[in-house]
Amino acid sequence: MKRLMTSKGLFGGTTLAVLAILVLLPLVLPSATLATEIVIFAMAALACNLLLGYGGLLSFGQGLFFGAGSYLSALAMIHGGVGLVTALVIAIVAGAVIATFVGMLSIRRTGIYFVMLTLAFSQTGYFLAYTLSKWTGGDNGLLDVPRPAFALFGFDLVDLKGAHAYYVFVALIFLGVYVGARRVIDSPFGSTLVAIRENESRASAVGFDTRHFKMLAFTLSGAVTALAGALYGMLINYVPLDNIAMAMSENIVIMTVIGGTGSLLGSLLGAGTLVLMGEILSSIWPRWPLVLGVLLILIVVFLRGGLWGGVESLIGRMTRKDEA
Amino acid sequence: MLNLYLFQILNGLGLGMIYFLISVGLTIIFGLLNFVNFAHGAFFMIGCYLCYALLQVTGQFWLALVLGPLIVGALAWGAEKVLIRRIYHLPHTFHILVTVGVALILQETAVIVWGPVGKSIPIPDALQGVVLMGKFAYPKYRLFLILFSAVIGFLLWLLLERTRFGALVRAGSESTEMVSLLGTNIYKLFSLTFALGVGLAGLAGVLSGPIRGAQPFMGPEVLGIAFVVVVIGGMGSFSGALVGGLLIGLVQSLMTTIWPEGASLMIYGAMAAVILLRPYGLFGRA
Amino acid sequence: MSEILLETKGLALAYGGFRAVDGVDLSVKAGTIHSVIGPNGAGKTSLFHCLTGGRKPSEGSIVFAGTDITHRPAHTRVGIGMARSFQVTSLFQNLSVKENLRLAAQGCDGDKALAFWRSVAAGKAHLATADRVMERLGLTAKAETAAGDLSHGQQRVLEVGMALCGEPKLLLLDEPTSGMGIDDIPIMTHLIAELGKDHTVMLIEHNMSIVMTISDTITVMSRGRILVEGKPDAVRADERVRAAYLGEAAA
Amino acid sequence: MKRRSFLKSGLAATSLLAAPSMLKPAFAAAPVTIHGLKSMSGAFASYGQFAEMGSKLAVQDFGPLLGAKPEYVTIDTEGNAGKAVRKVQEAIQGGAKFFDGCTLSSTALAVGKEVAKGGGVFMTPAGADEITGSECNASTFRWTVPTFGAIQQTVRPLAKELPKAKRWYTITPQYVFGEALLSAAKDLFKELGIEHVGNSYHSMQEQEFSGYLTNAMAAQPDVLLILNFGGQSSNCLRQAVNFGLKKQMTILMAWTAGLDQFQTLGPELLEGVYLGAQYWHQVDTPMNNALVKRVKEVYGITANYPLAADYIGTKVILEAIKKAGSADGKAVAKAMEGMSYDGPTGKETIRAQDHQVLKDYYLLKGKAKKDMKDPDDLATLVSSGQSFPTGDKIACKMA
Repeated sequence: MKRLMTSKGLFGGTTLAVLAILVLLPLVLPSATLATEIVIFAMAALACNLLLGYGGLLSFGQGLFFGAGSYLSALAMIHGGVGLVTALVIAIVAGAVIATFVGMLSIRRTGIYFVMLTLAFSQTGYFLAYTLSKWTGGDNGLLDVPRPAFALFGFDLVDLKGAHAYYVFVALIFLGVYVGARRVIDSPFGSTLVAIRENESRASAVGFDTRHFKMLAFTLSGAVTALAGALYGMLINYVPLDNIAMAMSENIVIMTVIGGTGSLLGSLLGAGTLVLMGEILSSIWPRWPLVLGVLLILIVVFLRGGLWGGVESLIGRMTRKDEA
Repeated sequence: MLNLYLFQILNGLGLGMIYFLISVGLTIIFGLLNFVNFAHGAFFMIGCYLCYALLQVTGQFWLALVLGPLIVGALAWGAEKVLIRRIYHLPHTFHILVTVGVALILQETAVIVWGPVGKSIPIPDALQGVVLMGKFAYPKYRLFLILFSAVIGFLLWLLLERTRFGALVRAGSESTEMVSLLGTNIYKLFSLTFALGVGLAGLAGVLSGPIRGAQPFMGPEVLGIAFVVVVIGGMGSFSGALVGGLLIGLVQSLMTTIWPEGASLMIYGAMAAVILLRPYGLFGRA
Repeated sequence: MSEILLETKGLALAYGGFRAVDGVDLSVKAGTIHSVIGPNGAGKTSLFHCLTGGRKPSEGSIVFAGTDITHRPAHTRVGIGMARSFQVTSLFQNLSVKENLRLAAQGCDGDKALAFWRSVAAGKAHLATADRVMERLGLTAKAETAAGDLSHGQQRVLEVGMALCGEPKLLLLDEPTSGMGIDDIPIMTHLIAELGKDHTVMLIEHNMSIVMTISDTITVMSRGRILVEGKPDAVRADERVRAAYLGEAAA
Repeated sequence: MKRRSFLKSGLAATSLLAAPSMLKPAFAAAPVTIHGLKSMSGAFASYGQFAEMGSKLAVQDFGPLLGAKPEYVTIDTEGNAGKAVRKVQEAIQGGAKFFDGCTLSSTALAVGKEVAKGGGVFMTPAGADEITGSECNASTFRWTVPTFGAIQQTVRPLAKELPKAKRWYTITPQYVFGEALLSAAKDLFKELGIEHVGNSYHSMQEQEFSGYLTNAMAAQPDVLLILNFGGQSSNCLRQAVNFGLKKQMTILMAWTAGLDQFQTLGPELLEGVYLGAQYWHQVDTPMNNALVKRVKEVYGITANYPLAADYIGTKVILEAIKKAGSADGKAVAKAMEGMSYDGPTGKETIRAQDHQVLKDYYLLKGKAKKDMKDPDDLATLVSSGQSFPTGDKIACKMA
């Protein structure tokens, strides 16, 4: 089973599964926009997973990075007239910088104090966004966020106005992020992060300055989360204040946990589950968050590996039977 | 103008005592069980609704004041037996996730039982009206709340400092092993403490009912306040909850006169500053 | 042989009014096995904390291989050639034996491991170190076993092995036999003696009999100070040492 | 072995995700479908459930339209603007053209943009003036009276009723909507020669108003004008009454949610308080009387603001489709411009220039418990009338 998760090669193993899911999503779902939303949140969950699943760091500040990515990329496009690629780069850099700052301060504490610090910073970001209504639109949100064509060196290459075109664009970025994240996890950095999660004092004793590793984890996570935020703003042509709210942070964490911490594929599964629950259950029974609550409890008590962990052990059992 | 500030200080004290009641249960549970309860606000909300429901049935606020916290405590006691006890040994992260789940369940259940529209809760007849102080007026009910919270605080202090139960709880927060060695059933102690802490959230809910009304979605906001208070005072510290509550109450109250726009920002900023500068709060232990 | 690798001067560590370490002058010669023993509360562990950087000394200095390291953070002491084991087994429980050792080897490079774009597989040197240490510990057969699944004795051995991966000049071992069964103790004693052949070892021990056979020098501590220092035979014969231990037994 | 397990994992994952494909037919071409944007789950569920009743009833009671019975689909906004916009995009891709609802201003603004891009029609009862102001567009229509009218129709008549009340204090939520109400109030104060003795801003999540009320007490005003809405205004009023403010000054809540909020507050708190409202079930107009009767019949409750607003919004779209004789979004939008019809507030007209419905706004006064004829007889009508920005005060520049 271990091998399944850590299989070598960037394009082997789960990457193929991700590719298959990305191809199938828009075909089986009622719309490409729904598929796009899932993939965008999967990206945010994946970034959260890097912190939580690999570094053991529960950040309630992911909404801050997500929101910052949406706001800053949108503002750059609206007021600076920048193109798609530049806007995304701005989001990535901003996310990385903000996350480094938040990380630098938050990792001075551990456990619940760490969580509270990340929460306090994200709340501060929220109040900032809501106070600077001249720029952000405050509680009305930032309207008319463009979705420019994909352009390089001033040439418009692909128009992304269509739902399917945009899906393909987002899916390709996700694939890139996924492959990159796998690389990160298989790197000395990734393995050290796991070591810190497992036993921080031991990691420090063998020579790692654990603060640097946690901080870099924040930087990478923030960059990817902000990228997701920017893509989300372009998807709905709008940046609601919700993007930077505590509920956003909470949702990202819930997706990560439901999908399964400690495996990147789980993030896709978690985001898919939560978004689709909202989609399907809300039309059947408006009290569906109750089901979500039950699911969350069941997962922590019985299935700590999350849904993907469950799928894995199921496959494990089946293959063992095959061998017998 | 000076009077205004004086009155805001009185008002802040009142607010602070409510905040103390909201937070003290959270801190007791953290102190003994090292358990992080994100459902604290949801139990507060249930307390509010029980105040409403018991008033509907019995028409007696005082009965609601006794029964409400007991029912919430019993609910917590049951939850501890079937669920919470299974996850003590896990890291805080998992406590948070499970109790977020519990909070969602409680919130949606409240909507199912009492509907999504909030409920108003009348102030008991005996406490209707205001006390006049110059050109200011202060509600009798809030005065009652200050005194009642002070009494509850004192009783809690007696319970924790002067009884065998309290001694065990304090010993338990140092080392659970030691308490087991003393021949006490540590699980029973845990269940009772959890029920006590959550019951206090229920009590705060019942008491806040006439001020805030009952609303299914009030939990997260209350939880936020409780955490800010507890973190500033020191997680697990009884006196920390008292001083933290009063501090936040005063700051918030004075800020409404000085710089209202920054009130919320200020509170989270203060929390971040305290964690960074005094990691274990004003009264916490390392 | 007589070059001094580690030296403390007037080292003290106070907790409030209590001086756990109270003016210790210690010299560890390169290439020796140097044991620090003493009854409970003698200040051994506090001294160890100062040496590894777990605690900041209140007074005095620590010089290692010619550099003053008194105020260096713990993790940076690995890079200059100090490695430690823990009294209570402290491993990466859910990771394999090999991964434990590989991480320990990687630790010596410190922040170089921040390279998130590289592959672990590219760090061949670290893998080789892990293999070599595994061989030496006799754990090669258990390479893929999770550390937490090893027997207690094996975990203690791995604990010492973690310190070895840094190819340190000085090995600081904190009660390596702590909690070990009678049957496992000779294995550990043998391992330490072996390590002593090509490392300088400083050993903290509670149990006097174990260190007698393998140590070159023994320092006996009592109440935060050095009571006696010398060859095992001399220490064994010393009246004050007996009194200190007897005092403990009587208490 | 390895490859096979990957294959299986892929299949397992995709079959899990394939489940919702059954949703697909939901947007298949139907006769005429009205999509109701209602906050069914999430923190605004109290509003959504009544709003849904209204839209459903309007569709259900409408006769054949373009040769078939019109249909209705609810889209749950989950109280989240992002979700709402994305679901609307999806519906538009599936051919949806007609939308009604959205409580939240932010959601309504963003949804309006999407519907406009798709060339549809969107009628909303949301509060933000930008909907028929700076962010107006060809597809979006608004039933609710803007902040300007709400202030004009509450402050002005109250000032007339209390000629001696010259000192007013305001409590304002510090968000876009609150600022709009406040600036409208300040303009009117100036015109009426009222002294604005102070204002307290509070943040978006505030639920504890004792501090602000203390500030108000210190200013010793004749009238306290409360400019927040929803749960905040309930708590603000509740605490104001607790502090005995009702005895010291007159209280006016300019923007209430109407009956469902009054039911929550109860007569003890409401007695003697002046209340601004978009709709009131006791207003005597032919259409309103019919609506109240019908709602009682079908749902067994008294018609309230969310129900009435979404009922009429939906009905207006259906009427316009009938008038246009086509389900083409642009044609229907055109038909709505300038349309006059019998609404729950009487004769209502859709102004072509900014797509604002011109209708009455009400000033009510809370009744004492002993004067109530039934449990919903919580307030009495003081005055009603229409005030809308005109001429160059209209911020809308329709493209």
